[in-house]
Amino acid sequence: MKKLMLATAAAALAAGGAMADVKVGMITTLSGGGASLGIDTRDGFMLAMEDANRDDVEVVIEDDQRKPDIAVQLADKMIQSEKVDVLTGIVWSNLAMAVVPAATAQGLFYLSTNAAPAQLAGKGCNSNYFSVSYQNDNLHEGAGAYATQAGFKNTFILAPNYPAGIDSLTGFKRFYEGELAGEVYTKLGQTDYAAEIAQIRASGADSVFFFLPGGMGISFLKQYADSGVDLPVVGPAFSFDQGILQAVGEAAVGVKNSSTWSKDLDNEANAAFVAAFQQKYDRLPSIYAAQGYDTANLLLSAIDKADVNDDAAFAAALKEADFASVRGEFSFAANNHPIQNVYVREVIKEGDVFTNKIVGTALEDHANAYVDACKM
Amino acid sequence: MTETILATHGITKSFGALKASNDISIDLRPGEIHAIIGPNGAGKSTLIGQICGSLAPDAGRVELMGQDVTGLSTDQRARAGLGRTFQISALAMEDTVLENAILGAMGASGRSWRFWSAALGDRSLRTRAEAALERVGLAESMTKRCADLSHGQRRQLEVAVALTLAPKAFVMDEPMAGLGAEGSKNLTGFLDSLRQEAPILLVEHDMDAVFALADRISVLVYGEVIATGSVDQIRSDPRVREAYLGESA
Amino acid sequence: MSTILIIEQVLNGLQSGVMLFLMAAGLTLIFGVMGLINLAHGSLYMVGAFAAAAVAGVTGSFVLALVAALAAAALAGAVIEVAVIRRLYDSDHLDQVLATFALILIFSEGTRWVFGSFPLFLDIPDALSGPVTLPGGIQYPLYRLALIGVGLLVAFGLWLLIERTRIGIQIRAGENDREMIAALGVDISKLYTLVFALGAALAGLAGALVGAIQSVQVGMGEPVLILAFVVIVIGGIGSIKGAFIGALLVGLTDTLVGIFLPEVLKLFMDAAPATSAGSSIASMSIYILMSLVLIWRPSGLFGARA
Amino acid sequence: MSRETLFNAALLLGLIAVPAWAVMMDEPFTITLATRAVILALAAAGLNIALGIGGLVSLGHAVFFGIGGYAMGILAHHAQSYTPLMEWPFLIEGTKFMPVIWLLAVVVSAVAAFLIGLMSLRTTGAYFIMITLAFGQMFYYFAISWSTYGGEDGMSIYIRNDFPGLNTLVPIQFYGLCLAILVVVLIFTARLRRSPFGLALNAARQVPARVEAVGMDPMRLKLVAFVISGVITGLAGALFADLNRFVSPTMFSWQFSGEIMILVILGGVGRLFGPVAGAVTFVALEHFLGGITEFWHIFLGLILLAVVLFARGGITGLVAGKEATHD
Repeated sequence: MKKLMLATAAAALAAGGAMADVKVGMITTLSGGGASLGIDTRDGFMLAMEDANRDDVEVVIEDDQRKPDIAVQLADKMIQSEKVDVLTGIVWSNLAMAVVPAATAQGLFYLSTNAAPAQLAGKGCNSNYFSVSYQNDNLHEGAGAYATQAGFKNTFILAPNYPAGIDSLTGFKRFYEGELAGEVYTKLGQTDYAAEIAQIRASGADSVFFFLPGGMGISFLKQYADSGVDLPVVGPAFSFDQGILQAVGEAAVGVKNSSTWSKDLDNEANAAFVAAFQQKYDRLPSIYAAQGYDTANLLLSAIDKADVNDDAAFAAALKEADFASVRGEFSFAANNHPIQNVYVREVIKEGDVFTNKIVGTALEDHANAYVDACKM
Repeated sequence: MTETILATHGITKSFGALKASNDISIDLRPGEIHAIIGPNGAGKSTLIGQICGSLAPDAGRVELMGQDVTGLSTDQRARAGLGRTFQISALAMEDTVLENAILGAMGASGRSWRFWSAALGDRSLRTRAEAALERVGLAESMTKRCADLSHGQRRQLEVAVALTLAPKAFVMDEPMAGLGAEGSKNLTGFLDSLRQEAPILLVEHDMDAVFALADRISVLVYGEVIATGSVDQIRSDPRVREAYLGESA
Repeated sequence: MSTILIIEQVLNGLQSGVMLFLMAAGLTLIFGVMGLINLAHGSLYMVGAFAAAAVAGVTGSFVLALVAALAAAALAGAVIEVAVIRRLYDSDHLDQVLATFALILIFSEGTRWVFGSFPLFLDIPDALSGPVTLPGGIQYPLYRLALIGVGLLVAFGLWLLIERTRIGIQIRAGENDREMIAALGVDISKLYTLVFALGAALAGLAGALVGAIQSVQVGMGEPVLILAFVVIVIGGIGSIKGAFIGALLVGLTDTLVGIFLPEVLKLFMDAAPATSAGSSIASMSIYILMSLVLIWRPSGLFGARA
Repeated sequence: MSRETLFNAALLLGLIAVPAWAVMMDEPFTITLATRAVILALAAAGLNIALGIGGLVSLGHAVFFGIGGYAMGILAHHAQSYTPLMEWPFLIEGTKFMPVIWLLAVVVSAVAAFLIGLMSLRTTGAYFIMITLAFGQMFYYFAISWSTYGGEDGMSIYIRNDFPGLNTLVPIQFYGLCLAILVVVLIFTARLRRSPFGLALNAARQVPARVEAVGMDPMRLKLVAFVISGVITGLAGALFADLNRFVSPTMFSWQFSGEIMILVILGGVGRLFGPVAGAVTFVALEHFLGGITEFWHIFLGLILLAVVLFARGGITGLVAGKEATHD
C-alpha cells in the first residue's frame, strides 16, 4: 500500500524531471563460515559503485551470518525501515529462497549476485527478480557438456545430499551422454572422502565429476590427489575459486572446471575489472566478485534508463542488460536468467599463486532448462 | 500373618565378591520398635535400600502388610505405606519447611498431577502437613527455608515428612545422627510415642536411644543377622559381645 | 563389492576412528579428572590446524608445523584453563556448557579476525604423499596409514602415561577423589592445568594431522567436537579405554554404513531413492548407534558411574 | 513488591511500550525485532520449565523448535500449492489457519518430547546433555535430507498464515498475538511453579530420593515437565516460522539449542521472567553489536563468559538480587 503511494509520488516527481534516489540493500555473508564469498560479493559490487561515483544511489550492507532467519530479518529491516528499492547480495540458495519470494511479492526488485535456485527460475519466476550470475544448474550443465566433449564414457559423480547437490547431478546428467560408473550423495559438511575415493577406485570409472562447495571441495581434492587415483576430474567453478585454490594447492593443478567467468577472459571490461580489483583490494578477484561487479553495473545501467518506482519500466530497463559485462556477451532469457557462455578452465600455477585459465567453451549462449516453465 | 507389618525373607545381595546381605530375615510387628544395629560396614544401608526399594535383592523377598513388594519401585512402596527417613537429610533445601511437608502430603494423597492450583492453597494438603509439623515441634518455623534450619530442625523435618504419609510402617535410618544429647532425648521421647501409630524399623548408632526404645534388636555383622532378641538378650549374647568388643565367647 | 574395497573401507573407518580418538581422549580425560564438559575442545583442534598451517606456510616444514600445533594448542589450553575453566570446576554442567560455548564464539571469530575468512593451506609432507600398495594389492594412501600409526602410538603412549607414571597415578587418583589427592600434597591446580593442556595438545595434534588432508578453516572444529562427544558418551565418559573403543566404533560405523547401506537398499528399491534414502539414514547412523548404546547402558560401554 | 517483581513489571511494560512507540514513529522494523525477541523468549520459557524447575539440561530443544517450524511449513506449503498433505487412508489438506498449525505443532512436539524424554531420562548429568544433543543432530540430518520439504533449502511461505480477526501481515498485530501467547505461557508457568506438580518437580531436581520416598516417581515428573517444555518450545517454533515466513533445518541445529539455552541462562535460570530478559538482551546485542562490528560474536562470547563467571543468576539475578522465587 505504502509502496504504491510512494510510487505515485515519485512518478509525479519524475514527471517534473527529477529522478528519485535509489536505495539498494545488500544482504550477504560477512561473518562465520562462508564469509569469504560474501566479502568478495560485496567488494566486487562496491568497486563498481565507487567507480561510478554517483550520489543518487545509496547502498546499505548487512551481514546475514549465513542464517536464513537472520537474512529474513534483515530483509524485513531493509524493506520496513530502510525502505530500499532493490535487494541483492545473497550467496546461498536456501537464504535466497527465504528472502526473494517475499521481497518480490512486496514489489521490490531482487538482483541475484549468486544464488539462483530452480524454483525461482521456473514456476516461481517473477518479473522483479533477475539473476545476474547464472541459473544454479548452468555450471553443472557446462561440466556435463565438457565431459561429453572430452569423450568421457564412464563418469563417477558425487555431490552432498541436499537440494543443490541433487540439482547439480541432475544438471550434469542433462548434458552428459556417457554412462555413470557411480552416483553418490555424501553428507553435507562431510570432511573425509576416503570412503568415496575408494568407491571411485573400485568402480572402474574413467573420470570424476564432483560438486562439493566450500571446505568440502578442499578436503576432497587434497585427499583425491593423495589417493593415487589418477582419473581426470571435472567440477563446477565453486571448488576452484580464487580464495579456495590457495588452500587446495598443488592438488588442484590440472583439474578442469566449468565457469561463466575467468580472470583471463579476454574483454575490455574484464581487464579493467581485474586490474581495479587487484589494485583496490590487493588480491585476485573471484567469480563472486565478478558477479557482484556485474550486478552493480547492470543496476546502474537500469537506473539511467528508468525510474525504480515504475516497476514495469525498471524491469524492462534491467532486462535490456545494457552494460559491459565482465563475462563478455550477456543477455537475459525470458525468465530473467542470463544467456551466456559456459567456459572450461584449467587450474594452473602462476608464480606462487594458483589460478585458472580458460581452455575451451563448454556451452555457447546457454540459457537454462526452466525458461518454458516460467509464466511471467 | 497380620502379626507382621513388614518382613524380609532371606534377602541376599552381593557386590562382586562381597556379600552385603546374606539371607536376612527380619520382621516388624505392630506397635514395636525393632532396632537394627551393627558395626560400620555391616550392611545396614544395603538392607534399608532393599527394604525401601532403591536396591533389588539378588534373592529373597520383602513383604509389607503381607503383600510381596519386592518387585515394586521405591515410590510404589511409599504409596503402599512405607515411610522412611534418611541418614543424611534429604530435603529440598531451597524450599520452605511447609513446602517440604506438603510434598509428603502430596505423595500420599496422589495429588502431584495438578498443574494450576497452588499447592499451598490446598486445604487438605496443608492441614495434613501442618499437623505433622506441629507434632515434631516445627510449627513456628513453617515459613523458614530448609537451608536456614539448624541441623536438629532438619532431623525433625525428616521425621515430619515421613509422618505426613501416615505410613503403615516407618523405616528410620539413623534419625539421631548428629543430634546433641538434648536433641536425642527429645527425639527418643517422640519416637517412643510414635510406635503405637505405626511400628518403626530403626537403624541407629546411638546405643542409649536404642536401648531406651527398642522392643527387639537385631544385630547385623558382615551382612548376616547374628542375633535377634530383647534388649537384655542382646546385651548378654556372647556373639554380640564378640562382634562389638572382640571378646571371644 | 570386492574384498579389496571392503578392506580399504575398514582401513578408512579405522583411520577416522583413531583421529577421533585423539579428540575424544582429551575430552574424556578432562571430564574424568575435572568433571568438566568442554565444548571448546573443537576450538583447540582448530587452533592446532591453524598454527600448523601458519608455520608450514612460513617454514615449509611439516615437522615444525606439528610441533607448532602441539605447542599452540597446549598453550591455548593452559591459558583458558587458568583464565576461565578453573573457575568452572565447582559449577554445574549448565555453567560449563555455556562458558565453553562462549569460548567457541570467541575462538572462532578471533581466528577469523587474525587469519581472515579464507581457508588456509596445509599439505601433507612429500615423504608421506601418494599411495602405497599393501599386501593383497590394495592401494592405500601412505599418509592415512601414517595417521593410523600415529593414532595407535598416541593411544599406547597415553596408556603408558596413565598406568605407568607418577602423573598417571595422580590423574587416576584425581578421578576418584579430588580432596584426597589434594590432601596428599599434590598441587591440584597445577595438575589440572597440565591435564587440560595435555588434552588440548592432543586436540591440536589431531587438528594439524587431519588439517593436512582436509580444509583448514574457521568452524572446522565443531563437527569433530560433536563426533568426539558421541564417542565418549558411547565409550563411557571418563574412560580412556571407552574413548578408544568408542572412537573405532564411530569411525567404522560412519564410514561403512555410508558406503554399504545405499548398496543394500538398492537390493530392495530403485537406485535413485536408495542412494538418497541410504545416505540420509547413514548421516544419522552414529546418533542412532549412540542412542541404542545409551538405552542399553545409560552410562556408556565403560562408564564408571551408574 | 520485591525487586524481581518490579523488574518483571518493567520488562513487560517495555514489551508493550517499545512497539507502541515504534508504531507511532513508523518504525516497523523495531516491531519485527520485538516480535523476534518475544518468540525467542517463548522458546526459552519452554526450556526454562525443563531446565529451571526440573534441572534437565537439554541441549536438544531445537528439536521441538524445528518441529513447530516444520508443522507450520508443511501445512502452509500444502495449502499454498493446493496439494493435499495425504490422500490415504483419509484426505488431509494443508492449511493456513494458525490455530490448526499450532495444534499440530503442539501435538507433534508433545509426542517427540515424550519419546525423546523416555529414552534420555534413563541417563543423567553429562550423558543427558549429550543424548539430547544427539537427538537434535538426528532431526537435523533428517531435515536436511528430507527433499519433499526442501531439504537444506527449507521452505518459503509467501504470505503469513491467518488468525481469525487479525491481519497478521500488519507487524503490530502479529506482535500482539505473539505477546499474548507469551503472557499466557508465563501466567501458566507462574501457576505451575506454585502448583503441586511444580513443587514436586522442583523437589525432584533437588532431592530425587526424597520425592521417591514420599511416593512420587521423579522420572515421571521429569518426563511430564520435558513434554510441557517441548510443547511450549514447539509452539514458539511455529510462530518463529511465521515471523520469517520460512523454515529450514537450521531450526534443528545444535547451535540453536545452544542459543535457547543461552537465553535462559543470560536471563536467569528458573526465574519466571528470565527467558524474557535473556531474549530481549540477546536480540538487542545481536542488533547493536552486529551493527558495530563483523566480529560481534567475540563480544557476545565475552559477555556470556562474564555472565557465567560473575553474574550467577543472569540478568534477573544482577538486577533483582539473589533468589526471590518465594514470597
